[in-house]
Amino acid sequence: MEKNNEFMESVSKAIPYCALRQDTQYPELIVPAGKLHEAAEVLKNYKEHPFDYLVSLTAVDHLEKFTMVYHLESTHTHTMIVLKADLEDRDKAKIDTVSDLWITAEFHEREVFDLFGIRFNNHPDLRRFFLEDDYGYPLRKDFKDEVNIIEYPN
Amino acid sequence: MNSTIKYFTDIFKGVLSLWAGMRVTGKYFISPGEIVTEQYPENRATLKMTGRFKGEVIMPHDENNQHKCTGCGICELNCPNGSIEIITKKVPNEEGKMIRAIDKHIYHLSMCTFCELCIKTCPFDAITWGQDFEHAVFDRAKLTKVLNKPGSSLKKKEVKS
Amino acid sequence: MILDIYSFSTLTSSIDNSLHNMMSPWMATLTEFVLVGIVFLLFYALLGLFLVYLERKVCAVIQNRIGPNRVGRWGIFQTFADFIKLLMKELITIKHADKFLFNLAPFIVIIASFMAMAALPFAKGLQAIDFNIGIFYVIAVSSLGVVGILIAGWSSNSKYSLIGAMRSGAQIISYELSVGLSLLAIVIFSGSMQLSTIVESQADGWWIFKGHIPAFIAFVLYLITATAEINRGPFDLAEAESELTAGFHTEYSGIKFAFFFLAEYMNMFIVSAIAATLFLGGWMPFHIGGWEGFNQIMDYIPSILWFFGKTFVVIYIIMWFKWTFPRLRIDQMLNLEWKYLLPLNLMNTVIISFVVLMGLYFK
Amino acid sequence: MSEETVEKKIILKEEDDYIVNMGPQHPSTHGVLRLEVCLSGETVNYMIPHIGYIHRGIEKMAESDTYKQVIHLTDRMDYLSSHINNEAVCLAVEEALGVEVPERVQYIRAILDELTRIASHNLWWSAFGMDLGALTTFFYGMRDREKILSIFEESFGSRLLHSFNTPGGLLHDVHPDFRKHTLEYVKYFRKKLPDYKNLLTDNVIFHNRTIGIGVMDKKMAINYGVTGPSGRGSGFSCDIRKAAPYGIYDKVKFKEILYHEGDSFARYKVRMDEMVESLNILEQLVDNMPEEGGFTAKMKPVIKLPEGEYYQRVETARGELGVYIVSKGAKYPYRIKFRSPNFSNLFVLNTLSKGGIIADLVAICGSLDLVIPDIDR
Repeated sequence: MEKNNEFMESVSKAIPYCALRQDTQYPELIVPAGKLHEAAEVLKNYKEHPFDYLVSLTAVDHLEKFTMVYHLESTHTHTMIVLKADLEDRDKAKIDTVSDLWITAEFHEREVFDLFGIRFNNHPDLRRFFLEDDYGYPLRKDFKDEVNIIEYPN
Repeated sequence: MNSTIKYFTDIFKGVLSLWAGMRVTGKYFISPGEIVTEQYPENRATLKMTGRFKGEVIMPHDENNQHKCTGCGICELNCPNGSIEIITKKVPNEEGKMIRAIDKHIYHLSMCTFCELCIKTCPFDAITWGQDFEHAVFDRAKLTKVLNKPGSSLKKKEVKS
Repeated sequence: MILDIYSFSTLTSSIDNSLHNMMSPWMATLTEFVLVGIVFLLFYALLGLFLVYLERKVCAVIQNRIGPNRVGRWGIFQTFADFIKLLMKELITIKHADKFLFNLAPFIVIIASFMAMAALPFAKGLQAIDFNIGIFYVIAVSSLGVVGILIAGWSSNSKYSLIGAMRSGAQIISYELSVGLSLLAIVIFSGSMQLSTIVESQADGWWIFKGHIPAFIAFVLYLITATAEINRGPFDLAEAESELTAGFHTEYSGIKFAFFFLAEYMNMFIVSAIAATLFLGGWMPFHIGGWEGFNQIMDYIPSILWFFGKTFVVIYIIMWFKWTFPRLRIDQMLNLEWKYLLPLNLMNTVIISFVVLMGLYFK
Repeated sequence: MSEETVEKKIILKEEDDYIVNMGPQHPSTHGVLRLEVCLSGETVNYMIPHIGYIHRGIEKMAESDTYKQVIHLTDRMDYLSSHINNEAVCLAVEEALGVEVPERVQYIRAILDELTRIASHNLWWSAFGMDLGALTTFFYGMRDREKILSIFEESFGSRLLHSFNTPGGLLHDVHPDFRKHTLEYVKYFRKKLPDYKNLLTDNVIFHNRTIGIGVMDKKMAINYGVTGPSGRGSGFSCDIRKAAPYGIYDKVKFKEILYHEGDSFARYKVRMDEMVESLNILEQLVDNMPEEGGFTAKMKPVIKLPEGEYYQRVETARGELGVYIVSKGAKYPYRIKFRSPNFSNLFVLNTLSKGGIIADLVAICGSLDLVIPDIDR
């Protein structure tokens, strides 16, 4: 754990604009949305153990903001870290894509776009996956399905 | 020359591997061993489900047409799909007080996912799994079942002595 | 000596004589045509249904199942029920399909297999036409079926069908060569292309025994190529249900589909019958030179039973292939033909010619 | 970057492309997956997967379910490894609450995991053989899988979707005959393995169909996030049981199967070897399974996770399943995300099948072992 802490300190030094949290399950790096791609690139090519495997990419709707959550793993040491970025503007939420770093992100981002409505700059193929173009974004907390609502009689 | 030898050894090895596969199927052709086909409608009489089989939710009644359900509604709360509905009524007990009792325990088999949460959480062990698995009906309404039998009543708790 | 009690020639010649006595010669010939046609049609339909049933039972036993067992005892009427179902099914017409060719294709396929049956010697004296170029005729006629398959794939205006038909075309045209060459082995051995002569030449031993190693190789090669020729077993690329759903007959329904289905099984019967006739002695009983008593006992088994017994052994082997092996890819299949089967066949033909010239086979 | 450039429609189709739609109902896509395949002749130019035909919105549904109720939804993602999916959620909740589950539960869970893995690989073996046209493999594989399902049925009452795990332990104790039947199965299945070998593994046609087909190198596997046996066939050491052991797995001796060829045959071999390895694990676990210890830890009737974020990774039969739970202290998860292995595994298909022919596409699709409900969730 000690070594890990040191390692995380050095990682956070390489990304000077990040906030590091160590008290969570996996160490978290919180970066501003505009710098996400930059930070991801640093992590991807990090000298000691590059975080070359994007485990999971998702978003969380915190009502006042979106949080993009990237779980990264280094395949050499199996170290996991979490990269986070907050998107304040809910209506025009936008963030840089990381699909040029990890190809798998392309499809995870499409899914996030489909379900949250977060747009990804420079994404090669940003279309909706499951739903029609004029459908809402169902995983947003304020989403209301007016057509297909089923309420059980209580 | 080497390639010629390889050509013929390839043929030979290929034929051998094919023959190995044919031996397996040939073996089963000559002695099929156990036949796995279930002759379903014919073996109804002998077909026995394991005791824990999740067929459908039932409410056991004893010989006096009594069950254990008090109508507390915990199963309804725990069901993730809303497949249980409890309708209660007020009935007078011995002292003449009106207390809550179950009127209908409605179970929508069509919505059930057999997750066992209702049975697991029932504090009175009033419901359990039935072993019947032939649920196909021609009318969807038949899948909505009333678990307590008409005229049934709550079983008295045995007084601990 | 083969017993004459099982010979059909007395029966057939008596029918021929009585017909000639009753009516003018050309009327008699016409009546014979019709009679033979009716007999073949009945035989064709019944045998096709039986083969479908047999296939289902064989694969069921191989796969630890029971197979059809509901309609009739052991499910023997299952295929009849299926056939009636197919007859009553709606014939779906495809939009933008070439109607004429679409309807024509099943008939071409079925006629091709029907014609090939004419030359088969079923038993002693039971053969519709005894050509002196019997083998040549059979090879020529049976390869007509591919025209029907190509037409079916093209006319049904479906992408899956087209790919399946094209595969089938490439496959059958290349495998024709090997089929011909492996049958040539027996032509060289027996010195005749007439099927009845070939059968007679095996009275004292079948060619697969008399011709020892080269004949056996030719037999194995024939089995492989014949399986490919009839779009079955590991070579069923034309239908390849995991790739092309059903290949060239994807769009067919009802009786038209039944025609394709029946033709496939009858083709299997025909190639097996040819294998039985050429390599396994046709209707000739199993004889071992010098064992007079044994040979006589064998003679008491009717020749038609010998023929069908041998044919069904070969049919079983072809079914065994199908239910064991994975399917080949189209390029691998053409590789197999052009790089392996054809050179081996050519080599084998040369060896056989040498063997026959030197008289190295059992006489 | 302007709005328009982001939202522009990408035109993937040319006018004269020969497009064949494989699916949504097609025998070799194993479910309602639609592959839009562009062909020239039989060669695949490109292939676009279309998913979402059975998207049920499990993540949205789970937001209004308690943690115990979420379990039965996870069954329906990767229905072939439903027990392992259950376990992922249970482990996440247990870790969040700091609950120590009894050792016996951990043993039983691991045994059931391995049985599930064998059953799943068995079904894959059958279906893969059928994809390649060897129809008999389907029945042999199913025959052996039924035996496992009977063990499941005896203990859980259901054969496919068990919902047997619950946060804190198991719903019931296992059946008294569980240990005996498991050992019987191990013995039975070891006897059947030579059949598998002769029928498919050693077959020359099968070799031709799979060796060198759909080659995926290690870098590509990592980049695409291809995990599970498919990733390990490319030498990507991604077995969560080794990398981040959960449950009892750090006390079990087993090998992580790695092949470096990266073709369909390597993926096949990984799964075949994993079945043997699972049998070894089963033998270790069943013999040492404690008889005492109960089947569940003490849990409150209403589970409320402390506020925070929890991520749990488990190794399902198809790869890494991640469960990401965001809790705000309520009895419902605020957000739950399933990182399903098949979702990542699917999208490598386009790259792998490019330049091959239709038959190769089927072989590659089969060797990736996709389960469509897991992709759609």
